[in-house]
Amino acid sequence: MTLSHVLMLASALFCVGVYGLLTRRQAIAILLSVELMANAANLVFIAMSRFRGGVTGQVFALFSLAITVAEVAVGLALVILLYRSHADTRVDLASELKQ
Amino acid sequence: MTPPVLYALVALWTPAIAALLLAILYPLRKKGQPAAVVAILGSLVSLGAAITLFTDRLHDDATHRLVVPWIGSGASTIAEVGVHVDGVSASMLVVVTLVATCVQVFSIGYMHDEPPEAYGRYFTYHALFLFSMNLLVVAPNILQLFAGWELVGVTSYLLIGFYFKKPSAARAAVKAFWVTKFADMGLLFGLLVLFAASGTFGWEPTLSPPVATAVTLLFFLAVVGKSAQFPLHVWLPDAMEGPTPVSALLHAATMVAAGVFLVVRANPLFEQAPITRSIMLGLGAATALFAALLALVQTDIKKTLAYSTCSQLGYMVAALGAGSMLGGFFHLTTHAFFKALLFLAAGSAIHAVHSNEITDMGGLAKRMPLTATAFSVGALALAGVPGLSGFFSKDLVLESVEGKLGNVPYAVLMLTAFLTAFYMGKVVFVAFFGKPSGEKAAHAHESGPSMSGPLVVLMVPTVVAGYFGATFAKVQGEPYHFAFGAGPATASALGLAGIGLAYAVYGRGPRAAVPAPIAMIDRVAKTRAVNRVYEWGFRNVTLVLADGLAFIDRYVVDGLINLLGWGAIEGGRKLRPIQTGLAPDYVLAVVLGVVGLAVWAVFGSWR
Amino acid sequence: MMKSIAFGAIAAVMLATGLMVVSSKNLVRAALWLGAMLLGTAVLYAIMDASFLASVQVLLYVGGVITLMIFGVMITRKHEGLEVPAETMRPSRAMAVSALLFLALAAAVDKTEGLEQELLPAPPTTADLGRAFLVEHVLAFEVLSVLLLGTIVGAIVLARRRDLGAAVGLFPATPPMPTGSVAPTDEEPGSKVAA
Amino acid sequence: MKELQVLWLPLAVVALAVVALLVDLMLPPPRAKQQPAPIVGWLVVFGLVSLLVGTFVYEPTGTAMHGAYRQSYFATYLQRLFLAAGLLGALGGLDDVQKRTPRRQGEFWLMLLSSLVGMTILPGARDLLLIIVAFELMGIPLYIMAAYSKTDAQPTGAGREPKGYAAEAGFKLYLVGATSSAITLFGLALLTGMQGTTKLDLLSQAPLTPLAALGLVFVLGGLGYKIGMVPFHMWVPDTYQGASTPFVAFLSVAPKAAGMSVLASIFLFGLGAQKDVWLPPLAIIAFLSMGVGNLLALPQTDLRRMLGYSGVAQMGYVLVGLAASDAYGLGMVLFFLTGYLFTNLGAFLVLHTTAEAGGGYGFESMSGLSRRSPPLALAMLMFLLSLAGIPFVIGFWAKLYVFLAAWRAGQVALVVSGIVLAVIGLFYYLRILRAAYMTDEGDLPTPKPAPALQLAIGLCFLAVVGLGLWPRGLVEASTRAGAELVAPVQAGQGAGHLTRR
Amino acid sequence: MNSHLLSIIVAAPAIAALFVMLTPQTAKLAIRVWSLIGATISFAGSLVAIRSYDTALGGLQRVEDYPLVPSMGVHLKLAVDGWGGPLLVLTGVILFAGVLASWTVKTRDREFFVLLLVLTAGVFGVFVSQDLLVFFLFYEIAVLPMYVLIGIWGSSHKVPPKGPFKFVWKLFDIGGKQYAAMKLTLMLLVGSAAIMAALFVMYLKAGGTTFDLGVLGATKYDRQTQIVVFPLVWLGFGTLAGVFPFHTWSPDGHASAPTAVSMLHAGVLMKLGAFGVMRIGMVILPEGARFWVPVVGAVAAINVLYGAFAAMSQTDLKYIIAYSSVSHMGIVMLGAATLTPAGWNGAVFQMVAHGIMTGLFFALVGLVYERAHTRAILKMGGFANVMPAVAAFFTLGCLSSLGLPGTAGFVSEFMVFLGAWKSGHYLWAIPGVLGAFVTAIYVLRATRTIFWGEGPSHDFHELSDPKKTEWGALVILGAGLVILGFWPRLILDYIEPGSVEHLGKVLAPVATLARLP
Repeated sequence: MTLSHVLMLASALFCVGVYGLLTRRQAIAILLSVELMANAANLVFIAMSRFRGGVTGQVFALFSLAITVAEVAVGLALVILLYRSHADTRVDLASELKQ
Repeated sequence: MTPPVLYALVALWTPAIAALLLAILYPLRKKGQPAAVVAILGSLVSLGAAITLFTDRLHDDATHRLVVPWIGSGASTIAEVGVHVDGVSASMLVVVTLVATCVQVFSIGYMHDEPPEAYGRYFTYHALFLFSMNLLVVAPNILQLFAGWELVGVTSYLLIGFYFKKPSAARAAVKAFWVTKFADMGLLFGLLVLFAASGTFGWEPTLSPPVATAVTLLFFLAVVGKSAQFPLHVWLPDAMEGPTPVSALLHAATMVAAGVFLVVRANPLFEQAPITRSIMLGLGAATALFAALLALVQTDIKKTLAYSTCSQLGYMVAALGAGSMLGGFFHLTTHAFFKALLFLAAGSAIHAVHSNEITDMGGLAKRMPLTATAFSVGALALAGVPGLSGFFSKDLVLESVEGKLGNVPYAVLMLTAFLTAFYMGKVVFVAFFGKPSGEKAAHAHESGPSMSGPLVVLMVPTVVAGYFGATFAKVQGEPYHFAFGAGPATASALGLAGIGLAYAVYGRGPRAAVPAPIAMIDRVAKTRAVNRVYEWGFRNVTLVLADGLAFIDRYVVDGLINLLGWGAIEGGRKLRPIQTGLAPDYVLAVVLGVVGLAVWAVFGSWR
Repeated sequence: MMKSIAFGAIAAVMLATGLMVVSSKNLVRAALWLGAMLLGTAVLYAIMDASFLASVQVLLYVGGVITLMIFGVMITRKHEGLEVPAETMRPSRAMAVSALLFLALAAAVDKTEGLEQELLPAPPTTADLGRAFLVEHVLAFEVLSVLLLGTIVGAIVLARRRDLGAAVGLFPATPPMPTGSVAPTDEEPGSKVAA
Repeated sequence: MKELQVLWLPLAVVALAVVALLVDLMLPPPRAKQQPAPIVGWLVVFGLVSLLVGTFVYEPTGTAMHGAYRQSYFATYLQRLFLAAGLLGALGGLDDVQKRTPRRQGEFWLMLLSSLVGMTILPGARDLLLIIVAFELMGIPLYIMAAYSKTDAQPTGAGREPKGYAAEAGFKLYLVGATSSAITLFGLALLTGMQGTTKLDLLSQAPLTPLAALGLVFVLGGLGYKIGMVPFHMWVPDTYQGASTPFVAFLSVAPKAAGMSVLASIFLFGLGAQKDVWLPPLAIIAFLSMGVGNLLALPQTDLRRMLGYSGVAQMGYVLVGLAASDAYGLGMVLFFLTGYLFTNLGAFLVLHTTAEAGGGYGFESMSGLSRRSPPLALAMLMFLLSLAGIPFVIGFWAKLYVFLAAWRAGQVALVVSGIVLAVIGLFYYLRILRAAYMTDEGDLPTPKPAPALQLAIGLCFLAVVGLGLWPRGLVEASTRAGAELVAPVQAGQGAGHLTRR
Repeated sequence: MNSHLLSIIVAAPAIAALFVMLTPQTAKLAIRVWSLIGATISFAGSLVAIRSYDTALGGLQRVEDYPLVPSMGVHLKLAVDGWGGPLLVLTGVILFAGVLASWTVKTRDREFFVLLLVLTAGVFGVFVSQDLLVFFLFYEIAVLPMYVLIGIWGSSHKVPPKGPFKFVWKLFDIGGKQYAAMKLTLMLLVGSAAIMAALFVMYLKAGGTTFDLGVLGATKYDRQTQIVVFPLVWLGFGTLAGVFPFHTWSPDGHASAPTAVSMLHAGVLMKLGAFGVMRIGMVILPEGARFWVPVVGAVAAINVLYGAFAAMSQTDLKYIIAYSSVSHMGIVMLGAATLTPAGWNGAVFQMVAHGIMTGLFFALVGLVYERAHTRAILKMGGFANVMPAVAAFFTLGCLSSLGLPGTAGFVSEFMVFLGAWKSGHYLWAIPGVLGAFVTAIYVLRATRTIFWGEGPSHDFHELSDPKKTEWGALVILGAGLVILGFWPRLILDYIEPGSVEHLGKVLAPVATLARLP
């Protein structure tokens, strides 16, 4: 269990999140993927703090947790708004504004 | 500021002031008659000054010169303007002012049925012309001469185009200007070469042979244009569209002679270029013959006189080409007088008969005795009948040409003398003797005093000028003696023979059958070959080139610029669809950006 | 040694659940898979002796976020039940991009030296964490509070219906909007949004 | 106590926000009929004015919170900028918010002010944690304000029930924002982890490992979306078209300035030594921004989208200035941002006025403006000149100085391409001008902006023209501010040689 | 020691514009009077400036220096030198004549005069500013009013789609006034973009401390930079001076512009470009100039002939004069390219002469267009019978443009050809002289088609000679042409020291100026 392993894991999770982000059609599924990516970031924070010392990593993790939660809250509010105006939370429906 | 310089300045500036007054004071010009008075006053004063200047020259042969820097000042003066008084300019000044005054007086009568504004405009142009000619004559260097040269060209354009309502007059005016302007390019280039080689525009410097030849050849190109020598003579016959006094003044006596004057003035340069001189000799002789042949077949009295001027100018150029400055210049002077006389006489005849065609005239001698005698005296002088001025000056020319270039020019000029006498005889007999051919000719009557006065005045020098050869030569400072040797004898014999033949052919009224050789020449002349060459050149080369370049500019060069604009907008339009409006695509863009950055950070060149 | 085996297991679990989150057909099930993955992360934190973080993770993420997500799914469905189609778009392109990203990350990891050392002896305790929170990063802490306040108020503003206040009796209801007509505060009546 | 003095401005803004919220709650609910006066709005405006005056009166300097925050002239300069933007945005939006939600406005002002709090902290922040939190504090309220005009529907064709574009605009902004914040967090994790510290001034001690470089680059990418750098700019046109225009006026100006200040503090101040890692990508991004921004603005027919793309292009010029990466360059970037602030804000507010007069957001809304209301047309003329960089308005000096600074620092190729691409920009600025001055088809009514809006446009106009005529004061202020953040390079040495540094 | 004359000259039009802006739209006469006052003050000021310029002393006189942005070394430094005087007077004359000629503007005349005055303030500023950035600033001011002036008060002209780029017609309505305005502005701004780049290099390579032209002129830039930067300056300013490939804006621009605007633009603004090339390009980058001069000369020679031939095949009166401006500007650039005192004096003199000439031409065209409502010369004919004064002045203008001695046109052309010949570039003088001849052809051809021939055809019924205010412009400009033609030293004495001083810098290392030419 070395730092490089954890980093590899975190990177993998991050890329899975990115994949999810690009393919999911449902707005909420996208939020999930973003959640996944943020979680990978937290993992790196903790790993760095644990393997390279210093408490700032964990502090950063907590803060990042808080920020991501706030984002999700706003995200859900927007999804509800989207639903209310487009009758469905499918992302590709909302594309009047273009070109 | 010696007195001669003062006289020269007066001679130069009085017509200028007259022209300026007439140009600015529109009410003065509008009323007509007062404008004529102002103009004539100007030329009279200038004539007086010229005469005093000439008489003063008789006993003082120092050159007087007043020069003021025109471009640049002090050490860095490039060009100067001013006045240069010496034998050549003094005598030319007299000739010009005298003929100009006579013509202007003659015009009072000739133009009196023009509307007042046109009448005023006519005399303004005349005053302007006299100023420009004087500017040319008293020029201290060739640059001012060039200035006068071009101004004279413009006044000729304005005067030829006086009847601008007539499309033919308009075309003739423009044609005259274009041909002379084309030729003037030679003078401009010559000036540039002269200045580059010698640093001044004067005619004194000695140049290396090749440069001298170049300068003189370029000057000669301008002379060919202005004095209507062979290739560029096409504009002179058309210039007859202008009023006859104009033809008399400009296209007979003074303006066309400017070319000859240039050669005389710049004689020191021409002396350094023998090659140019031989070319002049050849071309002068050729033009003389060619013009004389064409004059034979003309039925319009002014066209005949125009071609005869062309031919006489050929004589002068030949004389200068043969190296005798005096010959050319003396012939120029006498020619100015009798050709002006001929034109004015023709003018009064036309005025009476209202037509230029000699066939419409006939038998005018009885009704217009003074005009007839004036015309006859002029014709005899032109033909070189001994005793009149023509004889002496033409003889001088023949004498100088004798023995040069294997005597070919000499023979040609002899033949031309014969032809000249013949066609002048034809005109005299057809127009003034025999029966009046139309009712207008029948009751033509002598023109008023304002028109016959100048005729008399001009008759005097036509007859007398010959004898003043010696004084004329002394003013020039050249040796001159007259011997009635073999040359002059044959020339006058040929002259008389010409007149006799003319009497034989046309003596009793216009003969139906035109002699074979003249008919053949007539057919050749009708083809207007030379004119057609120029017209073809203009239409097919210049206009086609112009349209081509205009097309290129509007559709190719401009097109390229528009293409840039079009390209930018098209680029924008092509890029537009990538903004699909789908949120995932935006996120994809973000991710791609990040991936790009990541690849750069890991594998980038910074490591 | 024990920890590496545990780490291996947990890593496998997390990766599997992560992939399931991303590819499961049903939205609710995807949310639940995310919950499982977050639990796995919590365990990993515990392994790495970040006990406070593990508990917060469980409490906040699994408890709060996942429930919030499911609420979201429920609200934005027309009550067809739990079956929620969640197809995927253009998987191949996304696959390539994320693979490339992972490649870059992996290359960076193995290129950097100094990552092999073992666990440090003295992991930071929660007390250190607390002290860092309120000493070093106290300003960030305060700013975070403002952020959360803003988020709460903002989320409510966006999500509430106009007459929520009336329903709760806070203020009298505004007259109902005539159906089909444009909303009362009509800013851009004439504006046609050109494509 | 000393520390709180240094942080007086953010605290004051928070106080103002809370007061606004409370006052809004305390207000008696207005009778249904008459239009309630925007008391809260005016309160916020006067609050901001007093704070702006306060920054000029009271200029504390020093570090606080264990070096996490450093109040210097650089921070004060930018704080004044944000307050001005907030003030003008508030003035512009006052009437619009009033119309949109007559009874409950407190929330909007809270959002605006909380975003302002984030902005005021950013320039002084010297700790990466504080930076990311403040950045998010600035970002999240913007998502909400973007979607704020959710109720007004644009008629989108027959039959379909009115659809709020704001929702779509807000969501797109949110999505890109959320992804970027996740990326930034991941980047920060790697960066702080490998460098071992979150303090900016200590950041560049440890040599840069590939992983840290990756982290650094992720941070650059993550922060980029706020400025509208090219690969991250896709949300800009749609959000500018969907959200309510007064807010867009604020959105197009203040967050960009804040984003630039973050980039400056992280990359110029923090990682100045590691220039050859982040400078090439920054240069490429700058070039792309100018290119795509100008090219895509050409075919636009909706002026909001066009000004959006023009904003992307303008930020390209700023990035060129940033690429100069020296005190002089940063000074000129600040100068440009100030000029850009007043210009773009004013332009959007004029756009809002003409749209409110019923002309929509296309070129028709502008047609014959010079006849309908000459002062408005004159203001728009000045804003467009400033964007196009034509003399005697601040935009001319701004673009010139930024390019000059970049050229002085050796970025010759970038500047040349910038100049060429800027010329394309002239085309669409002049096209708007042509619509305003030359064409006059429609018989649109004369636009009558509300007093607050008129005041805002007037202030922007005065700033753009005033600073254009007498740029001296602003140039000196911005160079001083720039020098404070980045150690000033000796003038001679910097400009003397043109070798690449 | 700041004498405020120059700032008065520059500020007068701007302040007048301000007053015009304040007068109500209805007070038509007040608007015109204010503009006239502005024009007179600056015109009188320029006369005082040139009269009081002490040619013996030479160099910069009446220096005024106000710090604009001292930290960057930008000073609003105004001073008049040998060249500045005559060009100021030219601008004053053309502005004065322009205001008179646009007395009859009907629509939105307040904005028209405001823009006209702002445009001229910019031009005045350029001729006297001694600071590179301020020079560039004033240069750019002149660009925008042009756009609006042509866009609003211009006139459109149909151009049939032909040629290889036919598809472009779908996007732009080529020949329309807004197209012409847009093209003109964009091309000039592209030019100024090039100048901006050059400005940076000049500023930075001179130590990055000051924009003062004197200091920049004195610094020895290395040869390589000069060779790279000079074409930027040449093509940048050259676009405005109508240098060959980038001249295509001028025919459309001038043809579409209203009278006063095309008078000002062709008369003065194109000189700005040439002035810029000489004052900034050649003086500050002498080695670059010497390196590029053959190309500049060759292109100028092309300009002369190309413009003349293109003018010959135009059927629209304004296009003829626009192309003739391109041709005459070629002569200016030819003179500049010779790097000889004669050439430079000729170039600057030609600026003034051509300025007056084009001013006169466009004023006349304005009169003809106002009365005949058409510019197609083929429809016209016999106008001289009805408008003798216009015919007279038009002929005077034509004679000056073909270089008749006695008019200003000859002096400048002659000196330029002399300079070309002296500087060893014989090949340039030949197209120059040929160009003058071709000019004679198309100019007189136009006169003949328009003015000569039978009475005007029946569909022109309101043709008449100029009325009271219109005389002013014609008389001033016509007299100017003749006076300068007869006595060129009137302004040559001022241009001369200017050229010698500037040329000294350019040729310093190569040849000492023993004797002037």
